[in-house]
Amino acid sequence: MDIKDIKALVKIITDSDISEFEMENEIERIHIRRGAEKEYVQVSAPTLTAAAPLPAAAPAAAPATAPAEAVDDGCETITSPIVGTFYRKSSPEADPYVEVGSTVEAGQTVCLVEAMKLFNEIEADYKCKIVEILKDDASPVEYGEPLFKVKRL
Amino acid sequence: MDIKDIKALVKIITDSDISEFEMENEIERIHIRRGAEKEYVQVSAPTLTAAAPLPAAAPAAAPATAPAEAVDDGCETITSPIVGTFYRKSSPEADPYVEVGSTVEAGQTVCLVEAMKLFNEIEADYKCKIVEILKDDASPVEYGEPLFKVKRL
Amino acid sequence: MFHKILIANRGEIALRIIRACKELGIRTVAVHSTADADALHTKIADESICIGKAPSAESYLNMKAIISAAEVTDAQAIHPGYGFLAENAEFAEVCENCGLTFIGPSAESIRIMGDKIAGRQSVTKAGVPILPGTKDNVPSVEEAQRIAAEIGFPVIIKATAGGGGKGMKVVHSPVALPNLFATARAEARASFGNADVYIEKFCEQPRHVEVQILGDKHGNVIHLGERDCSIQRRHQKLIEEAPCPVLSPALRKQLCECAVNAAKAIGYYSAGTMEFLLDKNNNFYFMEMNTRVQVEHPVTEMITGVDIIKEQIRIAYGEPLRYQQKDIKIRGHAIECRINAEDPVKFTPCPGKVDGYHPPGGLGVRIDSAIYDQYTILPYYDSMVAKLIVHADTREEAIKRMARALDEFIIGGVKTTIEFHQRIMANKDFIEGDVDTGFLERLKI
Amino acid sequence: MFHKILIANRGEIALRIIRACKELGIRTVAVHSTADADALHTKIADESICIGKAPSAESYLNMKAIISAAEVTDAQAIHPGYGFLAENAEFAEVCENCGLTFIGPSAESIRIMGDKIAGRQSVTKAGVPILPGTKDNVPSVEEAQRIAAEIGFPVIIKATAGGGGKGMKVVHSPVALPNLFATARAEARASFGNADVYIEKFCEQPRHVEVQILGDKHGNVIHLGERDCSIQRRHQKLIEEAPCPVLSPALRKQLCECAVNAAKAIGYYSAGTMEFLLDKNNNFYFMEMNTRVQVEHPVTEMITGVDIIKEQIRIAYGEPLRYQQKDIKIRGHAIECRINAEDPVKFTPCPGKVDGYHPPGGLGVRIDSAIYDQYTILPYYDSMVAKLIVHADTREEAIKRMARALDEFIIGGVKTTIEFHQRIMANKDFIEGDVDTGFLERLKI
Repeated sequence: MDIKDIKALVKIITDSDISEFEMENEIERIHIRRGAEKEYVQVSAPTLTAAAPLPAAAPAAAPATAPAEAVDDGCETITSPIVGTFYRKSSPEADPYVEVGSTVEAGQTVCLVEAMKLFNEIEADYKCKIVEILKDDASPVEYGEPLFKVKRL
Repeated sequence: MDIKDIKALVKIITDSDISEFEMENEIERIHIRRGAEKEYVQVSAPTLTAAAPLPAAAPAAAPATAPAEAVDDGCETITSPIVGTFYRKSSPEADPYVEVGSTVEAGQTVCLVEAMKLFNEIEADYKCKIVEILKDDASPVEYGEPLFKVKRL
Repeated sequence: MFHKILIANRGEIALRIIRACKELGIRTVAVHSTADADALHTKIADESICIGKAPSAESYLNMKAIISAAEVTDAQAIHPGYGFLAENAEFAEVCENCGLTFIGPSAESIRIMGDKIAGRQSVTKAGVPILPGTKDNVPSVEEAQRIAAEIGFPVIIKATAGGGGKGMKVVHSPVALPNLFATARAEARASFGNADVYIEKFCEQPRHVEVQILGDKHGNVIHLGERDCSIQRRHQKLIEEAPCPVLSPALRKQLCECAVNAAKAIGYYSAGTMEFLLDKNNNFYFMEMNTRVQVEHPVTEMITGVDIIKEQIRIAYGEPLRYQQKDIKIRGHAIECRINAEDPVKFTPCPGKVDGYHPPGGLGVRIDSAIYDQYTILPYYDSMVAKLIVHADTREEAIKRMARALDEFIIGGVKTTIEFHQRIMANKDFIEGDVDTGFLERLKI
Repeated sequence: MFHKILIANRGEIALRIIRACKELGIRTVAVHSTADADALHTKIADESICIGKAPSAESYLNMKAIISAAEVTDAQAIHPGYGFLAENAEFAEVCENCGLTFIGPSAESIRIMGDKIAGRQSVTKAGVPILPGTKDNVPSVEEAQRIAAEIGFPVIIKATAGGGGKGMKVVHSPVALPNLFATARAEARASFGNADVYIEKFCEQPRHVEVQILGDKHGNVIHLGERDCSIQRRHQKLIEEAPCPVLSPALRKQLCECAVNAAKAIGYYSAGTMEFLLDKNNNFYFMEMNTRVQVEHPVTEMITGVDIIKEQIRIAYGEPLRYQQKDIKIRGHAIECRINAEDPVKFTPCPGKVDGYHPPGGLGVRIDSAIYDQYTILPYYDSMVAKLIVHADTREEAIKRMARALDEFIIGGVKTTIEFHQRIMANKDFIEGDVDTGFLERLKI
């Protein structure tokens, strides 16, 4: 690899967010590690959590990641489309809409979220099985907050 | 890889944010690592020059690197041990102590630095040849500021 | 006192309100959009709750989500800050209907002052001078010509539902009137869904002078002196100062008393601002009343020592004002520079990631900002990233203090208007206080 | 006015002085050690010059290098800040001999007040109460026993050349005296090269109250009220406030007038501080005078609006005071927390690289600090990295403001005393103002 190639390579790497690069073939071996940039990012990260290690901070961050609904174990989540109070039953006497293990059809109501005295029925977008119920009955939920962990059927 | 390539390579790396570079092939192996100190300076540099792009900032920084007197081209420097005014002659009429090309013995006076009306003779620590005179006659110098570029003999 | 307040805003004003609450021992709830999960107001509040997507309409303007957030967090009151829902009478009403205290004036006051015509009528009754012109909608060009001839050119056409320059047209001659009248109505319809316009005398090279009002729910109203906000670009204030450098004590007294009377006339409570035009001959004319706390409130806080946000909260809780007019003493001079993430010459917004942040410090320097190093300034919201406020014994010293503070201020990674403010602080006319609302246009910056 | 001033100091006070100079339109020269090439004072000054190696003795205490730096940069005056050469009479003399104005009092004033005995004698002449005891060196144990018996135990033995607690011993009984007397003399010799000690009445659980003085070269002297600095650890002040929460107006008047008289008696000019002990029965006793600007001067600036550094410069230039006593009005309450790079419990210094820096902001918050993100706090110098000062209408509000500002303050990468200050702001006795110089020892922190 001549100097021109190296220059090009360095540019490619520094323009990217790559922190380390290694390449080897029968004739040569190259190893590049970056410091500053990476280090700098780390600098700011602690700053913020340091700013306020609030219980709120965690849930607050959730919606940001919510769009990517897929969870590693192949499960997905049903999230709340509004801020409000999560209810598992249509009335105190009624049975819960779903239990862990229930299979629900697309469009079937899985819970209510009450906002300003209005009870909004939350429906499943697709046929799935309820793997986990993530919120307690009658607990507050924020926009985009995961309510159920489900497996698509 | 000849010296020109290496110089170019060094420039490429120092212009980037790369902290470590390694290259190896059947005929040669190159390993470049950049010091934390340097990196730190770079991290802060933008911030600070942004703060005040002072003419002073540059010379001010000099002493920090001065301890490492060796300059890439094999030359060394004679630095000022005190703050004061640099004089090349013992008196306005006299000839300069040294000129470019002069060979000086260890202990020979190469200039004066005046501080509080006292003229301090600055001597060479070793036999050397004056390669370059870095300050004008009667100009102010700060502690550790390079005065002459010399080649050890 | 309230035990918990929800702040229905973001950025520096949300932080400003949270700080006041912390100092009053009141718990705080921040609401935020998905894009603001890392915003400082979200981090610093005792609780924070996500209310919707990045676009304001789906979050900070989403009344239902905000009220619901207040209910699930058990907040007792909502502070709207400025902008967003701050001057929305319906929101104030909804809050009260839901048993939440709206920290601001009554929905009624907001409604009256939100309507230019009703506003002018009410202050006129209180004997406050307004620019000669119609108070009512001008339906036709013929009518417009008649009125213009009567009050004399130049005149200005304004949207009755308007604000912020939209639907405003200056007319210098009868010939130009028909076209501009039509344009104004079109702009008014486009911007406010209401084509109604009115016509008034156009006052040339006026200063923008406004009076800060504080009123409680027991009929007490005082003023905290005036602010001069003549440094504007396209009707957007960029630099504000207090007191106004050209007011005589007599004129100041007259102006401020006018403002207090107008506020009393409509039974106004909470913080509010009466905006006036001051012409070269020291005539002042009422423009409009802002029924909220303003961006530039800090300059008044610096010279009076009154914490306007805390007073808003106490007033909303029903406490009587803690100050009488005689308690208000003006001390020194204060200036505020609004630092925007914009090109310092073209003023085009420049969102992006802050890379290196170091605010100035020392005597008489105040920073109200919600950004931090590595924070990403979002394109969805206002481009103001910091307010730099200085206070000093004299205006001259305040300008020098502002200049040195601007020199120290580092906001890396994005373009900001710091450089613009540095130019103004070095401008001879500004230094001499010889400015008006046309200052920047003439300066060609 | 001076056209150029050299600042013979580093850290936040160098920055403080540079800021004042910039606002006065005076060019600045920063001097720095090789280790401080990246320090903020070096970067922000108009010029900077390296004067020697990292150890203070080779740089910031190197008179020759500093004078020489002033000469090569053509500076007209030198501001020594605090510490280093600030109270070195010889340095003040050398400056004047070299035609450089020393921005501080006369060498003579420094000399008199630098000598405990001469200082006590001079203020006693001015009718200022001092603690009963000797004014002169006590040569023998016998003599010490006689004096102790006469003024009554407990007594305190102090080095005549001393300060900062070194060579100080409290003696509660005749039995303990001989050993402690010997120890005190040994410590005095070790610390100051002078074994002389004197004995005075030991005042139990006193408050540390000090009066800020301003005098000009025309014989005018005024006071800027007092400060309470009772929160100390091993005689090092950690928190200061103004005004003192327990002084009655009458006592305040008496104390401050005493200080003014003492300053007048020695023809004192520039800023200075008279330190007193205030006992439980409201008796006050002169301790010593600091002939320099003090770390805690900002709290006085916040409540009086007087820029003490600018006044020092004007006074040094020969201008008469711009204030008469009647112009000085105390407004609200101010508190300063000294934030040190130390373990918040053990107070062991913790130098290192700052990794993440975000200072608090908003109404009534002032930061004087010379650190920045990624700056390396050096082991060679003082561990104080920031002064956080708040101002509010009342002491109660000021404490709440300080608490919320401390909560916002982020200094990453090193241990700081922020956490310590948070504990104090939440301490019941501190909140009630019930403290004395023994407060921290009793708190076991």
